[in-house]
Amino acid sequence: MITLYPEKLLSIITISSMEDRLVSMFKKYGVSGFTILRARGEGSSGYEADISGFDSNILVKVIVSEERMEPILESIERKLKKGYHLTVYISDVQVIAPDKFS
Amino acid sequence: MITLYPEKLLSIITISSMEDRLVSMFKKYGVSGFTILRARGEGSSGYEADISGFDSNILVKVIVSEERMEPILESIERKLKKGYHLTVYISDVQVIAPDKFS
Amino acid sequence: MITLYPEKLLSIITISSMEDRLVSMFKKYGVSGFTILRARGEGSSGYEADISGFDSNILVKVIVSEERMEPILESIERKLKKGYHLTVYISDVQVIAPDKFS
Amino acid sequence: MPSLESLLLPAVLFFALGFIARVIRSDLRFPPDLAKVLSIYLLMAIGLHGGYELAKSDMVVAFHSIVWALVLGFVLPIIGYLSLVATRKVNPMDAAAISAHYGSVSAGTFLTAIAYLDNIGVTYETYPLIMLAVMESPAIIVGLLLAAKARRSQALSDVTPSSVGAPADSAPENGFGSLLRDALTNGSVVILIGSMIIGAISTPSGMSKLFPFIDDIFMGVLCLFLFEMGMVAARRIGDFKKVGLVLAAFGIVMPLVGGVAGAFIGHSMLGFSVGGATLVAVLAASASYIAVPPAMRLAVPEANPSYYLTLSLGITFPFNVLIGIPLYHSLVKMMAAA
Amino acid sequence: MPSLESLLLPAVLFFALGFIARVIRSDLRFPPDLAKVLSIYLLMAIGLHGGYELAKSDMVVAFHSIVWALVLGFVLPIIGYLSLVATRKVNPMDAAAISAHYGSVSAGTFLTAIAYLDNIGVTYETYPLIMLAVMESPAIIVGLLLAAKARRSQALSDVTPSSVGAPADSAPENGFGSLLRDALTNGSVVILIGSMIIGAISTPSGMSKLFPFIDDIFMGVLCLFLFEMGMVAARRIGDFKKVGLVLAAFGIVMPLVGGVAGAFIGHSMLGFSVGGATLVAVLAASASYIAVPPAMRLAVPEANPSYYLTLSLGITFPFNVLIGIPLYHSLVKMMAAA
Amino acid sequence: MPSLESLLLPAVLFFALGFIARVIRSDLRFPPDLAKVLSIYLLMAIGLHGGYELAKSDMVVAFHSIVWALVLGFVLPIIGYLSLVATRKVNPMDAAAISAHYGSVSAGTFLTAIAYLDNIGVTYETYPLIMLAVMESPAIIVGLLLAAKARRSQALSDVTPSSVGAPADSAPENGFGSLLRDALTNGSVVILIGSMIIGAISTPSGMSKLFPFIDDIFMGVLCLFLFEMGMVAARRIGDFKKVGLVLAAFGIVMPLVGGVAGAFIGHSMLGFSVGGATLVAVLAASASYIAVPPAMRLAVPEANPSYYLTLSLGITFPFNVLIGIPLYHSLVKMMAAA
Ligand SMILES: Nc1ncnc2c1ncn2[C@@H]1O[C@H](COP(=O)(O)O)[C@@H](O)[C@H]1O
Ligand SMILES: Nc1ncnc2c1ncn2[C@@H]1O[C@H](COP(=O)(O)O)[C@@H](O)[C@H]1O
Ligand SMILES: Nc1ncnc2c1ncn2[C@@H]1O[C@H](COP(=O)(O)O)[C@@H](O)[C@H]1O
Ligand code: NA
Ligand code: NA
Ligand code: NA
Repeated sequence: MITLYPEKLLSIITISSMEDRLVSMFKKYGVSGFTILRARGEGSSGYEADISGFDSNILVKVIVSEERMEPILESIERKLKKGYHLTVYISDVQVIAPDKFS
Repeated sequence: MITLYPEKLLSIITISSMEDRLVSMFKKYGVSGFTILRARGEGSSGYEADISGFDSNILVKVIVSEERMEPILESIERKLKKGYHLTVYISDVQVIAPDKFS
Repeated sequence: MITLYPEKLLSIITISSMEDRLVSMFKKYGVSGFTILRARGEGSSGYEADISGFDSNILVKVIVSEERMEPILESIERKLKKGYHLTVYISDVQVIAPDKFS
Repeated sequence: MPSLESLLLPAVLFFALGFIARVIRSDLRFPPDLAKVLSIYLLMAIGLHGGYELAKSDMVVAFHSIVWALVLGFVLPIIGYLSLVATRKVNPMDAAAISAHYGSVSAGTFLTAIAYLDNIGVTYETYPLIMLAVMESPAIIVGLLLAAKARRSQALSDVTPSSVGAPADSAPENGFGSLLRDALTNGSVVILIGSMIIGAISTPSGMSKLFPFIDDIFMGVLCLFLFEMGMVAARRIGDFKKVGLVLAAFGIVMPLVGGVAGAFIGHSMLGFSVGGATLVAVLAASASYIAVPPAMRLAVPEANPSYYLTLSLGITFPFNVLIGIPLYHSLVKMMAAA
Repeated sequence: MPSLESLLLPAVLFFALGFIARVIRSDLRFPPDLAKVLSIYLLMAIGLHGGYELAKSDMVVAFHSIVWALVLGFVLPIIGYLSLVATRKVNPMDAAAISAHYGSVSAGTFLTAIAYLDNIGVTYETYPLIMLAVMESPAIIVGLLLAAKARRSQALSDVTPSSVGAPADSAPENGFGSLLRDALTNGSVVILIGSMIIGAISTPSGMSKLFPFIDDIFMGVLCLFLFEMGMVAARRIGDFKKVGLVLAAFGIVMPLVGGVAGAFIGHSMLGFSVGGATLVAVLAASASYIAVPPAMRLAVPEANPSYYLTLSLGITFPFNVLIGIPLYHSLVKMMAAA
Repeated sequence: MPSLESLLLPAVLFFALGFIARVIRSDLRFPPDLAKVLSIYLLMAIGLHGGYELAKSDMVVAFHSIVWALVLGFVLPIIGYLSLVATRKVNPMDAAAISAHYGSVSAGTFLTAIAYLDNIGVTYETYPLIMLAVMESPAIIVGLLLAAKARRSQALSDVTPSSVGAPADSAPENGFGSLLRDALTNGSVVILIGSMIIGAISTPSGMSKLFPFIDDIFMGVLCLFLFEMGMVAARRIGDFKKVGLVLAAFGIVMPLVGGVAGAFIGHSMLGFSVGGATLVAVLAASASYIAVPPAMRLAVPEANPSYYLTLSLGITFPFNVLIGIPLYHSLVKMMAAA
């Protein structure tokens, strides 16, 4: 049987212009990789992103070990305090190759 | 340490023409927001959506508190009974800002 | 109250040219369906896929019962051994219509 | 022989190329949005052109064209529905959804017919263009009504203890009114009718700046569009087996029925030239694949999309492009000679 | 009357069609990337054209145009900010973000004005094109400075025990320098200025091969772009209520102020022809919706995007396209006659 | 001097603009699908054009061109592989994957060369176009064979207790046959050869309707394509350090080797004019970045994509566009003068 190892999956929904900042932040805290999907949506700021193509949301996914998560979340919280709109959630996942994400 | 709060993440995969109906349903049941991604796929109805650009799937994600989930699921079940194709799954997530989703 | 049933959600991130192979593999192991999203990202192989449109990542999602998961994971592990780049994670989800996925 | 000439049209050859690309399992794939952009362009271009010409033409004939377009749009799906139910191969819901496609029209087929006529130097009236716009929606409405009827009779025969839902509860979400509105405001109709009006009321100097865009590159865009459609058709025809022989035959017989009806109306009722009547025949023979499928998904969710998509994209569209157009043209020529 | 003529321009009619499509709740939707591709094309085409013409023109006048463009770009947002703060309907952060949009420009409005002038046969200088390029960025910088000032005064009045964060900590991420660089290297500016340089230095034989692409299909692409913009505007105007009457009025008064200022500068300061001065008025009157919104999202995250997007896309853009352009043209004609 | 003239070609200037946009870290980004759509258009346009011309030309010369194209496609990757292995800087898998790119061709480079020749008024034969189509695939096959060989020898030297997998098990998924089919049916080849056939067999009246599409807007589309390629190249060249100096040098020396070989074959073996022989040199010198990378990903997953993408897109493509094309042209002129 294939052994599975627990990791955390961090998901962030925000506007696409935040991408460069998130990526530098990830690199600073040494994540092993990230994946970005285009999205659109509606939220507390009441506007509907995307559709017109001028500005769209992105959904960023990062698999990261629990230890490395903390500084990333702190950095996210600092951004939230400054007024940036980031919808963030974390889920438990299991992976095959744990060394890939550390 | 950053405190995390449990929420539910509802994911729905369906054809893009269902979007308007889902969005009105969400608004009726008072969700705080939603995110939509374009997708394609294959399922029980055997056809492969998208690719031609004429009709594609969407993946809708809604973070919602457990209390608000029930009426949404009931509405989804009613739609399923009427023959609409909706692939639905729910997962547990943890969020930083729980008031955002209630 | 709506009854929910546990299933597994398998997510695979890889380059789009792997799509045909993954789909045949899924069909071989009898999954009931799958969903594909376009993505881009950065990982261990250090390159940034997509953006230029020549080659992009995909995120493949398959809801599958725990029993059927094992042979799929083994097939994935064989692919990893051959050098293919697949970022794989599994999460627990709950579904309304369990017979849909078996 | 016209058929061969039709096959050597670049647009038709690109359709074949797309088809072959899938058959040899090439990895060629167009970006998902390209087909949509090409459709928008094509509808806009023919709308503008048609509106510009129509503004100069006879309103009585235009009115007659609209009436006959409505007749075709309402009658063809009923013929289709009755035939399909008679075959007993599909349930009434599927029959309603499928026949709605055949009462509506395919702009791609229409444009291929125009390219065909242009190529062999046959002229045509612009009235069929209004008919194209008019015929998009009525069949959707007929489809909804047929499905509602089928749903009611099904609900009556379904009164088993376990089915708690009242008939009303099993109807699709929004009422008939909202679905009707959807039919009349669907994107293709808006672009086509909107562009026709713009073409009709714009100042000539304004229009003259648009002609290079809507004329010069038109044929190239049509080729690209048919290239993609060839790939779509080849993918869809793979579901042929699921559809079954009887249904597949319907995908060829129904356009023939429509083609004959359209040729008759175009030639005898509307008194069009050979070119114009051929276009009416093509409209009646063609099956929708842009406007109707999503409408049926929402309004008749019980129907199986594989059926109508395979028939319309995998069988009827290729049949019309490769065989139907020259056939209807010959038919009208025979009528005109008689 | 010029206004009616303006309304019968295909480009303007397509804007109206897009607007109506949303109002009747059509399911018509353009692929998300199409608007971006159309923008890229339009900026490239006017850049190339303008650069080609500018290479032949007077460098002294060009320099004066740049100076006046900078003046407009720096002064207009300050006027906007002070007026908005005076209304007391928005907080200073929102005021800073909104007024940055009005100091910058909208290429779509500018191109509609060109189509309008071409259609009625009015000629114009090419200098306003440099002004278009120059005016994209300065207002972003002014917006940043105003927001920084507002943030500082807010931080001072916020010194409650619970607010641990020092003022510096509450500033947006990267420093002013990096945001300044963002303003000067934003995509629209790069395409526009880059294409102007290419148009100016390319060999004439190289350019001649490009003209069909940048000239012939230009009007059609502009129509498609305004079609989409009509849909965007209709969606945005729905947020009208959230914005409130006073803010909405700002979306009409501010372009009038800009239009008068621009007309004066174009006519009296730069001595342009009626056509050229009209274009300067349009530049000053228009509000950005491509370059500035993402810049404000990053630099002034505290501001509410609903406000500036609704004003710029939902109110000012339609106002300028439908009413403003002929109005500014009449104004300049009156000035010229005086 | 030809080199400067080449640099003032709009297409080349747009390449530079894209490159600069990334260097100054502009937020300019093209929608991901645009490059794909532009490629489809470019391949279709040159295919149609070439096919139309080829139908009128000498089949013996065409046959010779094909033979020499095959020779280049098979021999160049072997030269590349041996040189790379000799440097001892990459493992054999990487060497196989990289050299496959150099045996194949880049349509973008070819089209830039055509724009260059057109601009300076040099004529050329259409045979190089068939060579472009023919040369897409053979190098992929050679790459597969070299990788299979490398894999075998690696498996033999890997016989440690822990490696349970038999050699067969460590081969990429599908067999050689399926990969061969992939090579021959890849999208670029299908569009190019398909369009050539369509251009050759279409009726002249059908083709005449297509010319505005494939001719008039061609140069503009090429500019847009090179604009995007400039951005891609700038992003890729950032990985220069990972690649190392020796590999980077290979990205310049290998096209020079190919260019000389191609110039010789075009001029001396095939007897083409200066223009035609320059095009053959460009084909031999160019490295694929569309067809080969995904093929190598699937067939040689052990190879590092950073290497071949950086070399082909970040080094060889810019080198050829900016320096190589005028260089090969001068070389052929010298050969012709000799
Ligand atoms: N409850 C939610 N569930 C899913 N996505 C959300 C939710 N709330 C916000 N979002 C996403 O986050 C984006 C920004 O939301 P907000 O920060 O609330 O303005 C929206 O455009 C949505 O895409
Ligand atoms: N087991 C599954 N895993 C992931 N996605 C699925 C699955 N089954 C269905 N889907 C998605 O749901 C869509 C509709 O499926 P269905 O309702 O089975 O026709 C498909 O096109 C897929 O995108
Ligand atoms: N830690 C991670 N979190 C999220 N996505 C990842 C991660 N690592 C890799 N990926 C994705 O998987 C792709 C291939 O990564 P790799 O296999 O590491 O080359 C990348 O382009 C990313 O899209
Ligand atoms: Na029909
Ligand atoms: Na302005
Ligand atoms: Na080569």
